This record gives sequence, C-alpha cells and structure tokens, in this order.
Amino acid sequence: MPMTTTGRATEPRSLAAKLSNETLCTWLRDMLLIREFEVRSMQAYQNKKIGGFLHVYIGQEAVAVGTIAAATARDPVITAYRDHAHALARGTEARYCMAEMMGRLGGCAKGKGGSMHMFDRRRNMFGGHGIVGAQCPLGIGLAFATKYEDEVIDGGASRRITLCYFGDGALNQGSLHESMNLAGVLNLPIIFICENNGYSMGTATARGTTMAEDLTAKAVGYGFESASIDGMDVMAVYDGFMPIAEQCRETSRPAFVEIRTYRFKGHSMSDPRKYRTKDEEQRYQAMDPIERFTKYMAAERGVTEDEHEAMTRSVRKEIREAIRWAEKSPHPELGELYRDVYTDIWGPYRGTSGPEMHDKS
Amino acid sequence: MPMTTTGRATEPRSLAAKLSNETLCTWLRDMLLIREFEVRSMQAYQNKKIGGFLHVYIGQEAVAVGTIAAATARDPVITAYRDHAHALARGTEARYCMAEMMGRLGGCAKGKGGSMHMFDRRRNMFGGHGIVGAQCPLGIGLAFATKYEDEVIDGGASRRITLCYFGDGALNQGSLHESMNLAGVLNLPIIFICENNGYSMGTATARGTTMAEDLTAKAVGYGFESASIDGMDVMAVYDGFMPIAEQCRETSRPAFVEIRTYRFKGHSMSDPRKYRTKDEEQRYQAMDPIERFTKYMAAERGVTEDEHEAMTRSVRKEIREAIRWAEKSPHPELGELYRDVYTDIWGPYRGTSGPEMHDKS
Amino acid sequence: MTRTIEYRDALREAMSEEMRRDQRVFLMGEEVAEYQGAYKVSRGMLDEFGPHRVIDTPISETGFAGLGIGAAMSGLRPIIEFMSWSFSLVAADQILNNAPKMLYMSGGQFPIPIVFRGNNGAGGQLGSTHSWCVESLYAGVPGLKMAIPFDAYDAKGLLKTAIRDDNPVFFLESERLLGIKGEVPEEEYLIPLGQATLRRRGDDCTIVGFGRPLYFCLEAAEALAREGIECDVVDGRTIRPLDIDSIAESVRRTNYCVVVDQSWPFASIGAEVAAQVHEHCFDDLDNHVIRVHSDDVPAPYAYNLEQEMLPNARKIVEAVRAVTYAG
Amino acid sequence: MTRTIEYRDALREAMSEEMRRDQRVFLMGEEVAEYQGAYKVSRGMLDEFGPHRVIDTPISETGFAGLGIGAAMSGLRPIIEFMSWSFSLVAADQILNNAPKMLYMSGGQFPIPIVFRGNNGAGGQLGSTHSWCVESLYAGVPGLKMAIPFDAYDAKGLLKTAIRDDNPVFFLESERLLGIKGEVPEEEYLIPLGQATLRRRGDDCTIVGFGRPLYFCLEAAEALAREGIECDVVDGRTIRPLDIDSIAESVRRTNYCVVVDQSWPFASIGAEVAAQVHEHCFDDLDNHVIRVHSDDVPAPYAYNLEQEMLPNARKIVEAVRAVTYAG
Ligand SMILES: Cc1ncc(C[n+]2csc(CCOP(=O)(O)OP(=O)(O)O)c2C)c(N)n1
Ligand SMILES: Cc1ncc(C[n+]2csc(CCOP(=O)(O)OP(=O)(O)O)c2C)c(N)n1
Ligand SMILES: [Mg+2]
Ligand SMILES: [Mg+2]
Repeated sequence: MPMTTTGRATEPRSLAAKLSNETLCTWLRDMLLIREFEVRSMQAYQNKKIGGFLHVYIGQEAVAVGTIAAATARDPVITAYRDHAHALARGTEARYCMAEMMGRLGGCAKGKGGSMHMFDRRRNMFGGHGIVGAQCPLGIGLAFATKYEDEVIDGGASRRITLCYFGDGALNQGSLHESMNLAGVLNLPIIFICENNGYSMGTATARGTTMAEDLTAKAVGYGFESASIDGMDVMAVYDGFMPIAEQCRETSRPAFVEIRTYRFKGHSMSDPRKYRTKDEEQRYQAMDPIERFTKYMAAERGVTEDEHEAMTRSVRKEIREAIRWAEKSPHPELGELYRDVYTDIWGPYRGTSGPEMHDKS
Repeated sequence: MPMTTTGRATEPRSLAAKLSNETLCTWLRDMLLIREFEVRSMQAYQNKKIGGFLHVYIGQEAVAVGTIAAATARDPVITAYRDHAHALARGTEARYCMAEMMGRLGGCAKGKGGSMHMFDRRRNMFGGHGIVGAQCPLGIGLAFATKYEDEVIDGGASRRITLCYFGDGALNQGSLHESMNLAGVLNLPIIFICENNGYSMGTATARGTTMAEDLTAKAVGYGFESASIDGMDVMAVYDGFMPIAEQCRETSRPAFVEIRTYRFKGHSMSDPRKYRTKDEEQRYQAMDPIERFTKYMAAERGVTEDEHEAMTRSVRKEIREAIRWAEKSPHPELGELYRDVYTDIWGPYRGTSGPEMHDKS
Repeated sequence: MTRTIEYRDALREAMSEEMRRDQRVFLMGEEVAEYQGAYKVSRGMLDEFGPHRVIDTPISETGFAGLGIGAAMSGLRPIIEFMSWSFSLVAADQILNNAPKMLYMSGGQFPIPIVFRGNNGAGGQLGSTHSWCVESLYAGVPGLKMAIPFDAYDAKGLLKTAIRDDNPVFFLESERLLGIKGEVPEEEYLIPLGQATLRRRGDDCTIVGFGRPLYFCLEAAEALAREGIECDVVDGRTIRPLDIDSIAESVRRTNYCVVVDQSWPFASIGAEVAAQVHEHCFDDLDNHVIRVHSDDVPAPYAYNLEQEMLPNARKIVEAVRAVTYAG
Repeated sequence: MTRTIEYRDALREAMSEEMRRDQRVFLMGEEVAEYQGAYKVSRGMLDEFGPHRVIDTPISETGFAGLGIGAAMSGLRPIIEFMSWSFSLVAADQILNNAPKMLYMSGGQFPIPIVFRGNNGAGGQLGSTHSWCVESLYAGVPGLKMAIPFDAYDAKGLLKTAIRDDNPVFFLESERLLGIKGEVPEEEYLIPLGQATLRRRGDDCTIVGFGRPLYFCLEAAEALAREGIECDVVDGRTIRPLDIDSIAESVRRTNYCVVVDQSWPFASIGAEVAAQVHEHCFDDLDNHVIRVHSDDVPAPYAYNLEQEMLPNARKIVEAVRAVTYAG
C-alpha cells in the first residue's frame, strides 16, 4: 500500500506537528470517543436496542478526525451511512447520536432517521445517507450553495468548502462521476473524500474498481488535483488534507482525495468477513490509528499514562451517560408518523418540528 | 483541434492506404449514401412525412463508415439516436430505414421505433437509443454476451468485439462511467466510441465536460487504452481505429476512443445554431469528410469524375427508391398497438412478430 | 388588466417574478441559459439574472437534480428544469429518495424547497422512451407535491406557489401546451396547491382530468352536450394534494364519473381517483367509475398508432356514454 | 416427495435448476458469488456454476442492470439480483425504459428474457431509503411482468417460470420471508404467471393481498373467524398479469372486498385492484372496497413507528369490520 501524496507539496508531518498539545489532545479524545461509541453501539445492537443496519467505523477514526480538523465548523459535511463518526467528529453530542441509533425522540433525527441518517443542522452536518453514492450530488449542491451565497446573496466571501465523504464502493456509482464533472465545470469548492477501507461489503476494492492500485486516477478525467493519503495516521491525514483544503478554499476548485484505511469490523453487524484473512486483519490491527497516535502523544507530547487513562475514563463516562440518556429518551409518539412529511399541515399531515438538540455549555 | 493518436502505434495512413480501390469505393459510396439519406430525410421532415425528432449525421459520416469498416459483420453495434448512419453503414437497406423514419410498417421497427430507434437483428445492429448514455450499459451487455458465448456455450472463440457509440454529451451521464468500470473489471471486449462533434445540443463540449481539451483523460480512471482520432478523414478513422479493434479482439480488454468530428447541421431540426458562429461552421465545412475522401480517391486511386458522378447518381437513385418504397409501405394497422408488448398472448396483448426485412440478393 | 400570453411565457413570468422577489431562487438545467431554453421557456432570463442564477448544466440529471436538493438543504430555492420528465428516470433515486424524504429522515431539520419542472407526456411521435407521463410513476411518494397546470393562467399561478412552497414540487408541463395562449392578469396572483377547478358545468356526468387531456375532455363534453349529455369537467390541477372533496362534490351531483388520465392505466392516477370516488361516493354512484387512459402499451412512433394510443375525445365520449348507460 | 425448506433455498433451487437446464441462464449482482449472497440466497452457486455464470459486480446498478438487458438482447437469459429493490431506483431508466420497451421499440426484434429479483419492502427498521415497496412504482409499465411470491413453494415455482419467460419479469422477494420454511416438492413444477390462489376460504368478505402482508391477512382472517366473519384470502401472486377474474369471482360470492398492499396508497396496486373490483363487481358489492396500505409517509426508523406504519393484522381486521358494516 504505497502512500503517496500527489497533492500540493507539504513537508511530511510539518503541519500537524506544529499544532498545540491541546489541539492534538482533542483529536485523540475524539478518536477515543468514536471508538467507544462504536463499541458500545455494537453491544447495544446485539442487545437489540439498536435495529436496522449498523455499520461501525472502528479502524477508520483517523480519517474523520483528521479531515474535519482541517475544516472550519461552517464547512458543510456530508457522508454515507458509516456516519456516526463524522457526526461525533463534527461535535454532535454523543447522546443525540445514540438516541438516534435507538430510535428515540431525543435522537438527532427524532428517531426517524436511524443509524444511517445522522443529521445536525447546527453543526453543518448534512447527513448520513444510505444509497451508495447518492450523497455526492447533494454534496455538490452544498458546495454550490456556499458559493452562491458568497456570489449572489452575501456579496461576501465566507469561502466555505464542502467535505463530501464516500466509500471506495461509491467510485462505481454514476452519481459520483456526474458530481465530479459538475463540480469541475461549475468550479465548486468541494473535496471528494474517498474512504478506501479496502472493501465494499465483501468486495475487495480491486475486484470491483478499475485502477484500484491508484485511485487518484479517478480524478484525472475531471482535471482535479488529487492525493492519496495514509488514513491510519491522523497526523498524516491532517498533513495531507490541510493543503488540499486550503487550496480548495482559495481557488474554489474541487479536489479528490483517497484516504487509505481499513475497517476492522465487518461491513455491518451480520458480516462473517470470510472474504479476508485473519492475517490481513491482524496486520491492520497492528496499525491501529488510535494506538499509533497514543504512542506519538506519549513519546512526543509527553501525555502521561495517567492523562491518557483519564481521557479514556472521561470518554467512557460520556458514552455511558449518552446511552443512559438515550434509553431514557421516549420512543417517538405515533403522532410523529405524520409529522415532518411536509412543512405545512394538510390532510393527515401535521407539519414539522425539528429535534431538540442543545449545545453543551 | 490537435489530432493525436495515443493508441497503439501505427504508421499514418499505413492501413487504409493498403486497401483495394474496391473497398475504398464502398466507403465513399456509404458516405455518399448516408449524406443523401440525411439530406432527403430533412426534406421529408420539413414536408411532415417524418415526425418526432430528427437528428442528422451530416458531417460525421467518416466516423460510422471508418469504424464499421474496421469491424466484422458479426461484431455488435449499438449507438444513440443519431443512428440512421450507423444502420446504413452496417448495411441495413435504406428503404427499411426510411420507412421507419416515416412510421411505416415496412420500417426496420415496423414504424414503432422511429428515427431514434434503428434496429436490425440481421446486421447485429442493436439500436438506436434515445436516452443519452443509456445504450452504454446495453453495450457492455452485448460484449458480455459475446464473451459468454465463447466461454460458456460455444466453447469457441468467435472473439467478437462490440462497438458502442455515444456523443460527447454522454460523457457526463453516470451510465457511461458505470459501464466503463464494469467493462474494465470484467474484461469485456468493447470499444467505447465517443463521437465528439463539439456540441451536445447548444453546449460546447468544454462548457459541459471537464478535460474537453483531451477526452482520452476520461479513460485513465478505468485503465483503458485510448486514442483520439481525426473524424473528418475516413482513412484516419480506419487507421486509428483498426489497431484498437484488433487489440480489443485479441486481449478482450475494453478501449476508449474519441473521434473528433463536427455536425454540420443543428442538433435536431428545430435548432437555430445560435451558439456557434458561421465562421466556425465554414471552417469545418471546408473539411467535409466526403469532399476530402473524394479528392483522395481521385488523386490517389484514379477514380474519374465520371465514376464519381455515377456513384452519386446510383446513391440518389437508391434513396429516391427508398423514399418511394417507404411512402408506399402501409401505416401500421391499429392491431400493432398491442403487438410486441409481450412475446406471448394474454389479455389485450397479441404476441409479437418482427419486421419483414429481406436481404438484397 | 389581463393580457393574452403563451403558456411558456406564463411559466417564465412566474420564474422571473419569483427570482426578482427572492435572491435564493435560481434556475438550473440543460440549455436553460445560453440556448435560451430548449423550448424557449427561459428565454431572456440569462440576460436578466446572469450566469450565477440561470445555469446551464451538462446532461447529468442525477448530478444536477441532486445538486438542487443539496442547495435546497442549504436554504436556497432551486428550480430544476428537466428538458423532459422522460429524462428524469436517470435521476429517479435523487428525486424520489432524497427530495421528498429529507425532511423526514432528518427529523424535521432539512426542508427541501425545490421545484422540478419540465415537459411531461407525449410530445408528438417522440417514441417509447421520450413520452413518459410520470404522474402515475412518481405521485405515490409522500413528501412531494405535484401540479399539472392546464393553461397559461394556472401555469403562472401554480408555479409561483410551487416556488414559494417549502416542499419539493414536481411541476408537470406539456410540450403540446407551451404555445397555447391564454389570459393572464398583469397583477400578481397565486393559485394554491390542492384546489381543483370546474372547467365546464353540467349535471349528467363528472369528467375528471389533469393537464393536457383536459382539452380532450372539453371537446368530448361539447360533443356530448350536442347529444344532450351535460358534463362537469373538473380540472384536478394538482395531483398531490388531490382535491378529492371537489371531485366528490361534483360526483354527488351527477352520480356518474369518468376519469381521464394520460398515463398508463395500471396503478395510476386514474386508478387512485376511481378508488377514492368509489370510497367517497359509493351510495351516490349509479355506475362504477370508468377510466380513460393511454393504452397499456409503450408509446409507438407511428402517427396513427400514437394518436390511437393517447386519450382522445372519442374515447372520452364513449366512456361517458357507457357510464351513463347512454351508450 | 416434499421437503421443508426455506424461502431462500427455494429461490436458489429455482435458479440452480434452470441454470442446469439452460446454459444461457446466468446470475449477476452484488455479492452473489464469493460472498455467497448478501442474504445467502445464492450460497454455493459459485462453486457449482463457476465465475463465468455467477458473477459479482461492483455497486453499479445502472451498469449491471443494463448489462443484463444487453445480454438478453443477445439471447442470454440473465438473472439480475438487486441486493434490495430499494437500490434499483438508481437503475430506474434501464429497467423501465430499456427492459420492458425493447421488444416494442425494435418492432418485435429483441425480446428481453430477463429476471430482476431481490428483496422488496420493509426489512426491519431500515429507514426511509431502504424500505421501498416498488410494486406500485414499477407495475404500471407495460412490457414487464411482476411476481411477488408468498411462500417457498410459490417462490420456486414462480421463479422457474419467470426465468423461462421471454419477457422481463420483476421478481419481488422479501427479506422478512427468506428464512420462513415451507413444503416444496422434490419433483420439478412450475407455477404460471397470472394465476391467483386462495389461501383461506370464507364467504363473508374477500381479502386480496400479495407477498408478505398475506401473513397479516391470514392472521386477521383467523381473528375475524373468531368473531364469526369468514374471509376469502386471495393471494394475487403476480401483479402483472393481475388475475382479476379470480379476485372478482371471490368478491361476487362475498360481496365485500378489502385489498391489502404494502406500498403507499396513492396510485398503488391497492388503488388498481380497488378500481378493477368496482368495475367488475359494481352490482355485487354491498360496500366500496377498503384499502389497507403502508401509511402515506416515508418509512421511519423507530421500531414503534415502523410497526404502526406497515399494514398489520389490526388494520386489516378493522377494515374488514368496516367494509362489512360489522364495525
Ligand atoms: C445503490 C446502492 N446499492 C447497494 C447498496 C447496498 N450497500 C450498502 S453499503 C455497500 C457497500 C459500500 O461499500 P463502500 O462504498 O466501500 O463503503 P464502506 O461500507 O466500505 O464504508 C453496499 C453494496 C446501497 N446501499 N446502495
Ligand atoms: C438523459 C437525457 N437527458 C437529456 C436528453 C435530451 N437530449 C437529447 S440529445 C442531447 C444532446 C446530446 O449530445 P451528444 O451526446 O453530444 O450527442 P450529439 O447530439 O452531439 O450527437 C440532449 C440533451 C436525453 N435524450 N436524455
Ligand atoms: Mg469500503
Ligand atoms: Mg455531441
């Protein structure tokens, strides 16, 4: 797995390494929080507290955290169904995510979306989407809107960029390609982020996708800058992604980024993972992005074992509380069935009302 | 308009130039036949003998003729709605095509398809298709079938290749991209032939399509061989295309070919062509592929003016007879309405029956 | 003050007025800008509003329909033109999964104020793939609204309302109607979605129709009047919401109902109207509802076959005679 | 000799037998080969038939659905699996414009012997985009046939027929039924498309259903029997052709009809059956047809909401009581 960065030149480690301990600690904590959230979700799924499909992000934490760290809170984010991570990295409180997983009224979509549909308007998190590739056209719409607002409405230059995530499997959906071309033709400020975790369900990337050996080739036909980034190292993600993000913001030109990662667990909870070897799994497990970053923080940033332990404990507590909160959140009352179908009230439809999400203060 | 051939190396003019006078004369005649057919169709359309949309191929004749000359009669052909040319180049008799344009029972689709749907099973002509890009997935299916027959059924090696034509506008439809990837992953013997005539309706290629300056870039993401060929010169088309076709046949690997051409008329009959200058049109008119080839045939192959005149007359006669034949062909009786919906008879449905097309003998 | 303008002009006026009124409204689609609209609906709009608000796209319906939905999530109010609704099938996932369900999936966070509009139905020998009547295909999906204006007046009034609506509206025009002139006031007006209107009055039978086939309904009603059968011709105007109350009111008076729907019969708007009329008016009906549709076959190219396939005045007359036992 | 096997096994047996019988039959779809089927329907088939005939695809529904249609034009007989029919929307143009219309557009030259199959309907809290009931969406298109098997026996018999049919067949299975066992003979059998069957007999009311909701119909019928209301439960089995004759026969005997259809109500299979029953049995009906559907809202994720949204025995019981004036 060669890790080449063909994007704008940047000295390795130069960017993340310059950041403060405090900042890097929030990255580590975010990664731990996602991991813990996913582990507990798996348990809750096994205990039938979460229904439907559940796709966990374990192993990929560095991708969401490293890229989102390189964006501003106003930059729109949109992704596929492995989306709890992105919501958490974006700052959506774990309790709202967990309540959504459990189908409770307190969830970030009032329990009506489910695990594949984490939305948080406050955080410019435009969802979780279940149809492979289908978020990409939406993504260019978000980018179009930021640009339109600058050009037509605000007269300003908020210069937001859109982060549009998708799996390697989405490379084979026409929707992505139409979106890339449109982004190119319309000069939209969007970064197409391919989280290449090696598989789409049981299909190894190369079995389903041409040029799997160098996915940046997918950008050539659209004339984009592109990069391939090591997704098992959060600092590498940040270092590789930040210059691309900056350039996108500056030039309003789209870019394509492949981030090479690995999903440690199955595609969803029902996947026996027979399509890959234990050996391969162990090889990647040895590259666990959290362990790796933990080591760096200990070695280079003097984070003590105690400090790390405290962080772990605080994360555990947060998720434990989130679960407790979610479980106490009521099931949506049946009136919700006919709410949020239309914004207005007609026939059986009862208008709309958003979820209650309060920022921690 | 740089005319580069990035495909398999071939000496310029080496291939077509080696062919017999007789062969080249059939090319010239085919091009003249297509031109005459299209000119008369425009008249018939103006006289309301042809309905619906009419998209003529005038200016692009060298593309269909030069590529089909490089294929065998058993190689499947599929294209979009500018399809009369391909049917004629494939050998479908003009009368069946013209009757189809006029909605007559004698048409190659019994008048039920219309100008966008020229089908001829005898000629392995799999249609004329109206939804932009939608023939491309069908095309890979044709290629899949030829390969399947070789591998699973016949045990043989008929090694057919599929010619799948589409316009530059189809580059922006997801269906093409899914097809290219599938062709790559499944190693299908198909050539994706992009007839870049500079416009999709009123949209100049570069306004709608990224990398318009080098469309072979579209093949990079799929790992295909590709070429860009001068479509205003039938010999160049043959020379550029033949090696690609041979290689495709040999290796069962897909390829992508851009053929640069120009449509002399509007997109369809209702197009005022305000999106381009008279000047531009004249520049291309000066490259008329028929005139160019006529000159070559006169200069290098000794085709006399008389011979040429005879050819023109014979073509005129053929089309005149085709029109007469078509006009005499009956309108489909109303029973046809419920025929060919299903192969079997049930409810109001009356089974199926193909068009009557007889080979000239 | 009213003037007589074409249906296409009415559409343009609606869009232009709303774009003047609200900067968040923009128009996007194939050939809408520089070409001035494939059917000249947007003629002149590029000039007035500039290339940031009247935007040409490549042939990427999935891409630009989705773009519109994403932009609507961000608070813009896109008008997305399909050159023909027949081409919207390649974008079916975007327009059916994303636009109508986003508000619900997000628990009320993301309304999608978008209008998809374009030509619907047979255009005149356009063949099997280009003659879709998408009303029956799409109207089943909750979360969307659907309008199908009959004349220039309605085209303008309904489109303005659609643009201001905070929900996705599928707006079904017709190539065959674009050139037809009608009276349109100079003053601003809006027509609410969900209100049928009576196009002709008669007590012997109710004919319900939508969009272009209403011309055939009116033609038929005239012919029937000559036979002494007077018909109500109810223009449903919007398919979702469906103004079943107005339809039922008419049927309760006439005791007979024919529904005319240009889509294929099976699981169609016509079936829905019939089922609802039976439900609302069972005791008032002296016969079951009779439906007139396009024949249940792909659209043929040949002129005579296409004419026979489509709903027409003859079929409607026959249906009314049959339903009223006059046949 | 019969055995008791799962619905999924019945599907596999049908495919395997037909693939043994005819080399032109192949299976293609996401995860059908090496993964042994996302829902284990094709387990073992790669081993038996090899990678040329059991073929994994990337997530390119437009691409591989179209590939199948092209292959069918060439005379092969593809079985194309959609992991879920919910994912077929991205391929709507291919499956609705090309498959059902090719024979017609080509004037009879290119029949399309293809089966599209996969899970349809709610799978259990899969949310708004993954819970499509495509029967109402797609059944309107002439040129296609549509089957929706209820049990293992029908799954096998109908699928074998579908594979041998020279027309495109949309074959709608259900994730919720895959694991249910049923008796299936060892001997070969075929079930024709277009023949309904009676799942329970009773003279007081006709309940018409298709596929999974028939379980709720039977449950309701049992409950109603305890109240003294005996119902015919008619399994339509195929939606296109629709066996309206058998349905009408039953209604003529019972004089009441409830139709149960898991899709949304508007312009649905339920609407069609209701309209046709009114048409065929107007004089026999003592009440209008009552329809039971999924609620007219996007599929919610929350368990309680989803359960409430779907058709269920309670709703059917209420409908039968209401239609027979017993409520
Ligand atoms: C259009 C469509 N087809 C199929 C599916 C079923 N499906 C869900 S996820 C998935 C695999 C996607 O893999 P990838 O894009 O690599 O994302 P990852 O799961 O690895 O994060 C498939 C086939 C779907 N949701 N949408
Ligand atoms: C999916 C779809 N969208 C739009 C159209 C309308 N349309 C027909 S042809 C055409 C232009 C196609 O241009 P190109 O592919 O370059 O082919 P050319 O006409 O130049 O041969 C358009 C927009 C269509 N037929 N299908
Ligand atoms: Mg993946
Ligand atoms: Mg072109």
